[in-house]
Amino acid sequence: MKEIRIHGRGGQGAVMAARMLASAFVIEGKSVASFPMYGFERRGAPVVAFTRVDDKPIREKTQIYTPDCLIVIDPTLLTLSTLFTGVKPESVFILNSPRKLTKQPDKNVKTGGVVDATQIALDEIGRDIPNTCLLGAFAAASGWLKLQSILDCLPDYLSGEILQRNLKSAERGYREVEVIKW
Amino acid sequence: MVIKHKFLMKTEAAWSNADELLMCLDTGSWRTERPVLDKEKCNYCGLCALYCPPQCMKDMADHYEPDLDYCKGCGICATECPRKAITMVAEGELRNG
Amino acid sequence: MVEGTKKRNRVFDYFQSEDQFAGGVAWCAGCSMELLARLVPKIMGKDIVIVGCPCCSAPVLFGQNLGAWHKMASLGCVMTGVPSSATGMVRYYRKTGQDVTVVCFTGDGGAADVGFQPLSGAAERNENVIYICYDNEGYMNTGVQRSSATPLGASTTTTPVGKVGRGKPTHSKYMPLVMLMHEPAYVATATLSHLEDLAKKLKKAMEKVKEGFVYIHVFAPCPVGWRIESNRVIEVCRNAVRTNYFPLWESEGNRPKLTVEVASPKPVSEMTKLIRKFSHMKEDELAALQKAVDERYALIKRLSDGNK
Amino acid sequence: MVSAQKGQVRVITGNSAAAHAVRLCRPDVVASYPITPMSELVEQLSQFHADGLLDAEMVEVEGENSAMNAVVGASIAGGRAFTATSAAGLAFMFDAFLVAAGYRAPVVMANANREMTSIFSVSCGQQDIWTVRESGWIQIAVEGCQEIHDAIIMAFRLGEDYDIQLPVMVCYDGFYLSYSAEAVEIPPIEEVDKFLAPLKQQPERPRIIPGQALGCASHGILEGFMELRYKHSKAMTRVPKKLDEIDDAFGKQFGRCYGGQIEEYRTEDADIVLVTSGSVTGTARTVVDAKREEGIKVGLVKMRMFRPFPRERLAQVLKGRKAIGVIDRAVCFGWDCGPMYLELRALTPDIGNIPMLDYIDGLANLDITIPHIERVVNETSAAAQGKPYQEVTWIPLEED
Repeated sequence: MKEIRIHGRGGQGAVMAARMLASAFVIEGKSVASFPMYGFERRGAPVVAFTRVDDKPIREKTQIYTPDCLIVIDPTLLTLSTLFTGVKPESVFILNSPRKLTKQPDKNVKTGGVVDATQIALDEIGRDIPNTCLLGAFAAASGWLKLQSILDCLPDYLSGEILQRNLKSAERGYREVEVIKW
Repeated sequence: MVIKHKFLMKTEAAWSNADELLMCLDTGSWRTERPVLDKEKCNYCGLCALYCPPQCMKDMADHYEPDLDYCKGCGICATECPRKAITMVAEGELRNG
Repeated sequence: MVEGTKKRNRVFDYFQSEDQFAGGVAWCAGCSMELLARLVPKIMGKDIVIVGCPCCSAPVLFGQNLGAWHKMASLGCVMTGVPSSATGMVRYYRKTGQDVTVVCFTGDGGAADVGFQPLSGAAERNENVIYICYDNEGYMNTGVQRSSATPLGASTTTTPVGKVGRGKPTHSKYMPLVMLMHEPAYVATATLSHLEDLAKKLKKAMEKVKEGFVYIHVFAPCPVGWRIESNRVIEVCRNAVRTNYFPLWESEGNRPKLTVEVASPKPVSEMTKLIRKFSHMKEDELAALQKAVDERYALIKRLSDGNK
Repeated sequence: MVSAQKGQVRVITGNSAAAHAVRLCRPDVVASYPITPMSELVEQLSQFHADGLLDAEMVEVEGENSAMNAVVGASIAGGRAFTATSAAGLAFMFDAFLVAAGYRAPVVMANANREMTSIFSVSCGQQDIWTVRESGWIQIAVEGCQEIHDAIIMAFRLGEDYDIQLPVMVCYDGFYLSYSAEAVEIPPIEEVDKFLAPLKQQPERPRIIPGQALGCASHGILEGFMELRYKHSKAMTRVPKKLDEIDDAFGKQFGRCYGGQIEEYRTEDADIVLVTSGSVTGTARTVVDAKREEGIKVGLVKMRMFRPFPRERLAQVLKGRKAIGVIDRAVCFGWDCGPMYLELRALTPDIGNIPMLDYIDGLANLDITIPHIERVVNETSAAAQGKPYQEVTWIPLEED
């Protein structure tokens, strides 16, 4: 089982990203479960969302304490003291940031993927909704999922012009992510 | 042991059914006074019947008479009759007479 | 009696059904609500569905075990449930293509107090429901406690008169105008002295309910709770109109208009003198009530003027 | 994705799974007032309606009390009706909620289980559903999103059954399930029509027909009142078997079964048994598997039906065990324990005086973690070996 923890702020689509990720894995025949930790449902407040994926049915209904992957939608959350709590050895770290990662953020992080998802989202979607771009980056950096599966799941969530823009954003995330191995 | 229950209702829940049982109270016995009509004064306008709360004035084609099975003796018919054709008479007096 | 002068009252022409109630039912002698309850199906027809709740009418509207006191299709609800249950019913009838008139029938407590929220909700949603509130200005069924419809100064068991207490310290919540501002299809006030006015409004309700919510507020004095001689209940209704204590009006499409205009209104004491719940009131207290009555009437008059 | 016979698999939340199930059951009237964590269910149904996918009368009520009254009215008029709520909403509809049961109105209600706001908290807990357990409703608690969906479809078939005629509450843990997204298979509506079709072969239940002298809500007088209570109580006794049958029929048609009243997991040779309900069950399954690896013969019973209480099947599965560990997500004030524990204690004449340990955990969204459940297993296992034990433990308050 792989456990993915997504950190974002209300309004950035963290919860939606966790669900999209689950949908993408379902396309690849996996079992999934995804759920958010809501505080107050307010724009700007920190939000954590979880996605579990496995070949076998998933039964746990707890929060994720020992993630295999962190996805950080908002770079300001890097200051969060608990951000890396529980991350497993060999874990994957996906970060939305305009700046490169100069050092290993945590000793257990072995793969980093950094992409300026906000800029790409602004370019492609016209609004700061970086979640789909980060999913593309996730596919590229983790290698756990095909880009196509992400593209295929998006029509379940979006339609029309917005869908087309998000497809582009996800593709660019996949292509433009800088993958670092430690 | 088999217990047989006697049920009042055929339904599972509390449904009343007027076709099976329309209940009626002997409200005539509540009365202490009874309306008595002076037919001579009555012009069959029907206001007594219209205002009668239990709607128990019987239409006698040219006048109205209270149905004493139900009349509660409120006296509205007597008060509302524009021709003062109805008077309320104590039941005791009637029984004595 | 001379044959030529015999002419039945026109109100009889509005009747379309027989009395749907048993002859003897458990309502007090002289009860104006009993008169209203029996007139409603007579005028609106026996095929209406009646929805009620615990109130003076409940011991008769609700049956006992298998037995019923009337022949109408009916549903009894909790006090908060009348317009909302009626909503569920009419929605189902609408969905299944049945043309059914659902009539809510409650007291002022069910309409103005504990049941106000669902009433307001149903009116705002403009449900195809007729709501008839018989206003006996308090909780008569449970022993004459005050409601929000109890008038200024009235003595009730929860606004008693004592060394300090002088009856209800505030005037009644005026539901007809409250409901008017929900902009329903039809709003009307009525009372049991003006039967043709009442009958017309009930008939109009049957038509207007096809467009949406209908609210009819009927002034219905309680001989027991108000301490009125049982034979003078209709007289109290009449005097309520003639003193402008209870103006008769109706409104379609947000255009209220008086249906009975009183040429020279009498002082409110002409009504209160018949009702012993007001008997403790001194001159200044009656003047305060008179002022409240005058102000309310003035408002209704202003709203009505120009809508004739 | 569509699998040929079965249906569409979509990753959706518990709320959405519930909404899909409601849509498939073709209700006549839906009346519901939004409340966290259930609101998404109402929104989804409204969207289905707006999209022309749900041909129901939608009543946008001004409160839960009206929601319940509206569905009762619709049901008594003869329709199929649905509502949903949670915690404070359930409290606000309480008078009408009782009426639904007493009128034997077979409405279906989804409840997103939430802490009662006797202490302000917008979070998962089961205090709401346990508080109302003497209301005369059928209460079914579920573990996952697919089960929410399936249980709602089964609830209509159960409640509307002529032998039952009772309202059914499908209880799913708020937040944990309401917001959880899982892969849910949504069958074609024709399949659900087929599943519900047996109801059409049954006699019609009484309903209000204009012009007919039938009145719903007659006063129950003396023996008449007792008769109605008796009939209601007896109808409840017919539910367990009926639920098992319906679960079985559902399994045959859709390939998914949930055990009916209770589900047993690895209980065959178990010395100790955990009893859980709702979302924690899944986590507990993983602990059972792990503890089995360690050699502890532990099994699990998932309580699916709170009311009526699945006495016979529980007695069968619990009898002869060496100890029982119960995880409660609510509090029974006055007994100073959890309600599920209290009710299981009432089985003592049937199963003997087996050591029973109650663990209160997971109130107000606190996570019932794997270590917590491991502790339950370890202590219950020790009790089975005759070691002294504490009767009631409030796990999060007793951690190191």
